[in-house]
Amino acid sequence: MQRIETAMIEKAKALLSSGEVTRVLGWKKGELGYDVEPCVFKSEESLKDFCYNVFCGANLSKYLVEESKKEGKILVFLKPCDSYSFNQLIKEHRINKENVYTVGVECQGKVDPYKLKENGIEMVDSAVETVDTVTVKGKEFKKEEIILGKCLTCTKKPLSYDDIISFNEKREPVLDRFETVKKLEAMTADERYAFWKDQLSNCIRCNACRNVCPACTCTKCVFDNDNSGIASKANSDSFEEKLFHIIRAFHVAGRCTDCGECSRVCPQHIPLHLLNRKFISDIDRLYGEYQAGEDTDSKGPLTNYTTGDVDPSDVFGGNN
Amino acid sequence: MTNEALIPVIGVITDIRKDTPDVKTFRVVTPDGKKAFEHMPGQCAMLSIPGIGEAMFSITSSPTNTEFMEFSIKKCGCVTSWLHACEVGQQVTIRGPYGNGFPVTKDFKGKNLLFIAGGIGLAPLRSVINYVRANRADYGTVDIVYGSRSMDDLVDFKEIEEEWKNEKDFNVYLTIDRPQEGWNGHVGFVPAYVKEVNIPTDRTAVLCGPPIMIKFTLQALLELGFEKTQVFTTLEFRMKCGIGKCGRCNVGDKYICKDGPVFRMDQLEELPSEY
Amino acid sequence: MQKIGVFVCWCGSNIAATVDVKKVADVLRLEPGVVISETYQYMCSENGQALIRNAIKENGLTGIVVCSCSPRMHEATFRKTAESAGLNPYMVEIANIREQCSWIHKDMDEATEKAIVLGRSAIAKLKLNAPLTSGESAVVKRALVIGGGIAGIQSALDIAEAGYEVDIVESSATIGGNMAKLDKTFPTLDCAACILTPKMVDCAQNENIDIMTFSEIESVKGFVGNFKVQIRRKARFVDEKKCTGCGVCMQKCPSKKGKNEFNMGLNNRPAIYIPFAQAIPNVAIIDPEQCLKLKNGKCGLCAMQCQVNAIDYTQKDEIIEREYGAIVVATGYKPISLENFNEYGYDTYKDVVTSLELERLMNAAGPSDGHLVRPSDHKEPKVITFIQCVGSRDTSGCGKPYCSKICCMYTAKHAMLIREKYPDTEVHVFYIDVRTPGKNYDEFFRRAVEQYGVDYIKGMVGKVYEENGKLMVQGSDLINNEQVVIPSDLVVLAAAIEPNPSVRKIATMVTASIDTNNFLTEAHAKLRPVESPTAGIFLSGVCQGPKDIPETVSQASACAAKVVGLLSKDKLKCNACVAHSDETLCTGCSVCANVCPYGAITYVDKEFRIGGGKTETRRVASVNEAVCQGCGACTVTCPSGAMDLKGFSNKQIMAEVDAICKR
Amino acid sequence: MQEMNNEKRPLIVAFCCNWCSYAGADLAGSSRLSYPADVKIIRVPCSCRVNPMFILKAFQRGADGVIICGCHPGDCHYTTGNYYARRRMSLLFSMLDYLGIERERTRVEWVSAAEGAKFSAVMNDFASKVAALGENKRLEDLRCKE
Amino acid sequence: MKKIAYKNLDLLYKEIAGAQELYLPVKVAKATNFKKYEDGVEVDIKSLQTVKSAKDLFFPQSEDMMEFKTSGKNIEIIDARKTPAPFVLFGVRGCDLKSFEILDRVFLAEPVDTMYKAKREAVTVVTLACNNPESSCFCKVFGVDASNPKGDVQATIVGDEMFFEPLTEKGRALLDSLKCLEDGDATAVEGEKKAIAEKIDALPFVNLDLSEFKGENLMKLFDRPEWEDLSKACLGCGTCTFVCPTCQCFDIRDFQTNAGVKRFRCWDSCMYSEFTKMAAENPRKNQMQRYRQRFMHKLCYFPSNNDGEYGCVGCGRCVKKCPQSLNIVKVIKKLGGKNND
Repeated sequence: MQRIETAMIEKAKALLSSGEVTRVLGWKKGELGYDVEPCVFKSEESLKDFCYNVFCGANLSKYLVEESKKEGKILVFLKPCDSYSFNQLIKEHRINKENVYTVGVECQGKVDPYKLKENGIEMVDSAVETVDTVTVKGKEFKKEEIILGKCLTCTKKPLSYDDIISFNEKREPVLDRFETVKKLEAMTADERYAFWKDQLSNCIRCNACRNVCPACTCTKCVFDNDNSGIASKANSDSFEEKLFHIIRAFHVAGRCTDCGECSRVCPQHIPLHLLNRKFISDIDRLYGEYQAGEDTDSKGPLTNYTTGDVDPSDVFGGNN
Repeated sequence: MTNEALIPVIGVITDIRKDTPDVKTFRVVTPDGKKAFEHMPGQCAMLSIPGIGEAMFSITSSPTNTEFMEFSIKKCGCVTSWLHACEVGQQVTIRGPYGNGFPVTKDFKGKNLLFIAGGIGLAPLRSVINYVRANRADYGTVDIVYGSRSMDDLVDFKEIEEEWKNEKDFNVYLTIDRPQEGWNGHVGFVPAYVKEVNIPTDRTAVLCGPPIMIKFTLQALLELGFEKTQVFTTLEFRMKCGIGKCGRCNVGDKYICKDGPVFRMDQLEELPSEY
Repeated sequence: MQKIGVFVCWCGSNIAATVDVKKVADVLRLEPGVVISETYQYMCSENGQALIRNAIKENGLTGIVVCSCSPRMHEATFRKTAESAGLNPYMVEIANIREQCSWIHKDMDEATEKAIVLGRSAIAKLKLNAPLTSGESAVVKRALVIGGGIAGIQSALDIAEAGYEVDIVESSATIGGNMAKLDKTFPTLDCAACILTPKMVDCAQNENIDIMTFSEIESVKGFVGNFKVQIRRKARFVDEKKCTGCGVCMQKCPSKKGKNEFNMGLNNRPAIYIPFAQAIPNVAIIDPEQCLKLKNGKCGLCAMQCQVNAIDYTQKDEIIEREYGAIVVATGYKPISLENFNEYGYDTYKDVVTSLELERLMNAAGPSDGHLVRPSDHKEPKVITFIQCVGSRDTSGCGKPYCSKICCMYTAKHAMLIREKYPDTEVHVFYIDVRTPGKNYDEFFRRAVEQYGVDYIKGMVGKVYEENGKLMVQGSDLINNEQVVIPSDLVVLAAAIEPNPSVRKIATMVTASIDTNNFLTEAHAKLRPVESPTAGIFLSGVCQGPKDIPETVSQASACAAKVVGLLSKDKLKCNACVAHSDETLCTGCSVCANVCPYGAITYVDKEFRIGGGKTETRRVASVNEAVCQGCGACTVTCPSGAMDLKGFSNKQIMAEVDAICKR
Repeated sequence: MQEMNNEKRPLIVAFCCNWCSYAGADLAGSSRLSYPADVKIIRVPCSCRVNPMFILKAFQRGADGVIICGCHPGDCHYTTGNYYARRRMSLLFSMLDYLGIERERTRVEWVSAAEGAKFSAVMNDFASKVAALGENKRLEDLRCKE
Repeated sequence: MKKIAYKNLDLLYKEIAGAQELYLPVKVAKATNFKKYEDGVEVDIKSLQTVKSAKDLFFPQSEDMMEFKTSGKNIEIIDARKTPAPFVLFGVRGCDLKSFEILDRVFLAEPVDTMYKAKREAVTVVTLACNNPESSCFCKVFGVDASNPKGDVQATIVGDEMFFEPLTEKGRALLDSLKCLEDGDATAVEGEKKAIAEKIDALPFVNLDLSEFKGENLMKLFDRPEWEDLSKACLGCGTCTFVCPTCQCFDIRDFQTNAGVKRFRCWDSCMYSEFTKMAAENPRKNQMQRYRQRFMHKLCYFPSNNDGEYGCVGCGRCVKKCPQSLNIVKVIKKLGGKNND
């Protein structure tokens, strides 16, 4: 899999030197192996720190909201899931596509450093990846043991690119993405309440989920806007953690591409994607399957309707 | 003083004076008619209306006024709009005093003083000017250069005309940005006027006004031969706690609410320009 | 600081009997911002309004809350009151303490407490109200009448007479509607055609009237004063301008098996036909289902015969777009389908007919040239039994819950006419009640019974069955308390009438509200009976509710008067409660435009200062206030909260929520 | 399930669209069809004006049930507003259910201007179901209840 | 020296909690944070680090200060500060303990923050040596000895036993009150400490060079061009701030209750774009400036006001928690001095 990184660097160098792009949005090596960070490279020379490996989980598309406003074209590498976010942002006029050169890159699932740690691996010098395995510090792991939750269920296919770098067929997802949602739906209301009470009580309102979310690109979020009526900074009451997450999920409903960044970045490991997936699963169930970001022109399910839509009294699935 | 400082006391607005179309001066006392606390010129206080918010304002009245405090407030945000809409008798909460204030007993003492203000920038200077008037013997000549957009936007016009101009060794120079009917005085921007008046460099200068005015006036003063160590200004910044803990007004190694808001120009140069 | 006045209305005893109005006023007086709080017996009366006006002036009020009846009743009244006292009309809020409080609660304490909460909620909202001004829009001086029956004809004539252009769009091939099919009209027994056809001719000849028959409404966009309507002119395969209505083609046409719609399908007509002799326009039309040329390309006789070359087999539907200032809906009615009433044998026996079919059977221009014969064997019936309320006043779910209103009278008419023309015919009428309010109506009915000896039997019919070539009508006679079976030759069903099925589609297009029976809803049942709640849409005739011809004509004229009143204005005030976008928050993501039913939202690139003397260009939403109707769909779809609705802002509604929940 | 005692009546916030349901409520009033005083109506132009924020805010402030009433689908005064409202509320209420909030605390009903009787019946039914659930504990803000 | 078998720790917790409130690392859902000990909680004492630091106990994320009741034009102020009951904070690691000193310098400086002070005085801190420090740990750089944290009581896990040594009067009183403890021998503890110290010395970041971070370099550091690249990926969220044991920025906010107005303070973050925003201007307009502020404050501004004491304890929470893997180590490596290469 080293091959793909080399190919990407070559591509970046070629585009920089030809002047077709002025900047490259990609990932940069960290200090501990797993702490790879998104980075804008401005010269061929700076690409020495460029990397693309199993730790490049971060979704780069949101950076383009600002980057595409700047002078000159930027090259961006998009994993399949990032490309859905990219498309959705194009649809919402948040990215100036003229200024972006997109290169799709193969992804066979990215590693979750926390899962590595649970498996006793802390620092990583190098990781060797195959389609199905990752070998770290001489220990071989099956992908499903250590990849990010969002990657376990990923069915996303690369969408239209200016260019694509891919050498292998995409892995099949290991899990059905609605499995946990269904499990929760099957619980009693009391059990569900207890589950979410525990989960959300950990929320520290750091806003990482919001700030990383490619669907949350508001100039000013309603929660930061003292005029919105629901502004809040800390969960001063358990109500506020619910308010924040319900409203946030609702605001991205029909627009969320299920990129899973919210759960990846949550410092308290709250499975926030389960909120978004509930909306997605309801949308699929009630209004027909819809994948946000699959195209750049369709009407989202919440800005659309059919006269025969189900009545709100009949939407409840699962247990009461 | 302890962090009881975060717990305010009640203040009653006993008088509201409309100075300019968007500036009103509020007189505040405690419910039993006293001054809420003593302060020095240039110091600030936190006024708040529960449910609306809390904001820092410089105390406009002089410490020598023993009866009440005054705040000249320009309508620009939530709290100020609310204050502008309220009536005499309204209670607010007040805490303070905060900040270092002007060095009236140190650097200023025995000096000739030059006050330069633009618009609402006169508010913090009014306190020190009236303090100087009350302790006239401790200071030398006082020059005041004050400008605003128009005649109507000159704060405290009445006090300036009726009292300051009649004070001994007080020279008051007023200017407005554009010519206006009924105005016989100077027309032009403050920095240019400062140069025009050609004030001797033996003054200790105090600047207050919008950032752009400060910038050009300082330049003018330097051109006239002033040293940066002779020039003071007072900064505006978003503050919350007022006691150097909440971190909001931290710039470099200074907390504006505690170490400021009054700074000498050469001190400011040692700070990152994030104010 | 706000100065709010609270005015609590007693509404005589309507409110004061269950709500302690004095206490409401006293409690609300203590709310911050309230400077005056008073009660009065009838706040909407001139004296009550004067009280409000004076209070506004004397106290310099910045807003008022009226605790009274529903805002749907008197909001406009009090807004005018406020305006006349120099207050912006939108600085008025109504707390509905009658319909939603005093009238539904019996306990005084409970009702008073609720009234106080509703008052607080109105005060909380009012504090966030901003003075609003409505924009203005021009009025297109032309009206559209949908439906060419007597209602549409009368409305169109009156509007045209007042000097405005008006288009009639009729879905069938001629105007005239149901009335054209009638024989005689009650209670005067004059011939329907004699009084209707002159009006039809007037329409055709009036320069201000443009008749579009065989046409349907395709889409309606816009708003009061500025509707843009697409009209589908269906292909009739005959050039309307060329055809002289000579009728030669009809005689030559070899395909003569089309059901004659005008005669309720009781006889046949050729594939090319003129609906009836006095049709307007008097122009032929080809039924493509019947026409050999159109079906298999072989024939073309009519084209050969036509002296003016009016036949055009290649004609296609055409869509035209026109602008109107007002729209009259006059879509009329049709008898209900009788499939739910098998007990009467309508589908089984040819000699069970509906009243409208009977009209044709008795009409001189009908299938039997006015000679009353029964459809099965064309013999004169000797015993005729009428069954009333077939599908009317029916709460079983098979029919309609309402009274169709016209059946009692037309049945009396039929009975009378039959007895007059065929005195040896026995006539029985099964009825539930006979309802004959109206000028000369009851006299008319009594003549049928007393003078013409019609046998009225109070009771319902259980079933109709055939026995020995007779139709046996089995029913109960409630007065004699016995079962009766009447062997009849002809059975006539007074089928209920229902709104034309097309009305639902039209109502959706013009955004008029419609009730559960598909009758269009009037803006006010008593005070605004000819207007729809949607501005610029007016209701004429049975589409609003069952009515007879005189009523229909009066309503049509009333409707025309309203239309003329609207068209006579050069400018209209727009809705002031419109959406607006806070451009500092808007990201230009376009979701709001997706849900706007009026296409009121567009996007513009705008420059913004971003501090430090820099600017940036951003795409932001912009609302066309003349087009926005203020539904608020955009406000909820906007994630950043940039879109808000004036008069119903997020903050206002949340303030109401807060006030209601405070306890 | 705890019964509400008399001092603590359930509080129900009803958002009614101006054209149908608010008029339906008026008709219930003019027909003297009673329903509990616990129901307090907020008039909105259309059911599509109801923002999930309002609903959560109502619960935060102490409401025990929230009901949204609009024109029957197809009869919206603004043509399509209630279709959007229907989707939004379907998803929102399903989400609240997913979080373990009692289903009976939220409801959407289509009430036309002619359905005064329905309005009254719906409110009676909703109020009694909410009362049976007892106080709203799962979406409460304790600060508002002190 | 006292000790208890590891498997009997629950007895200890119960005994402490029987006398006063006990706070210790508790796992709820998938995250471990300091929470109150109650029956049935899942204590996660071995977890090296809680997500939120122990500062939460003295400077909680949200804390009521006062209430206001208004009627007409009048306002009534009601003090809402609560006097805390004595409590035990159990399982504090060396880095978090060090952070208390740093917070003390802020909150106990004149004018003293009474809300903070009351809680600091009410606490008995039981520290716990770090048996298994992680690669993200660099507390040693800031003078913390994670093998020997000096709280009121020092606890050390050795094998299947936990040893306790009182270091203050408060600590002694706590230990004396506990009946479930038995006497223990110090030798094993010394050995463990030594072993830990060796592990720490082998960590990757223990030799970070901080020599450039000093008051006189303030403007020079401020103007370094590297900030642009360092902050590029910053999302402007508050994760680093909220997991940081030394960050102490707060906001004061009002909440309208049904009865009046509650004024509370809550954590704020200098990383938030709204942090310094005023009506018309924002002195820190872009994320680079906000990012720089946070690290300059910890590494330069704070020490220059506090006798060279850094505003960082090297706990490594930001290293582990930053969504985009930005962190203070990367800043120190770039700007701290020559020896970082």
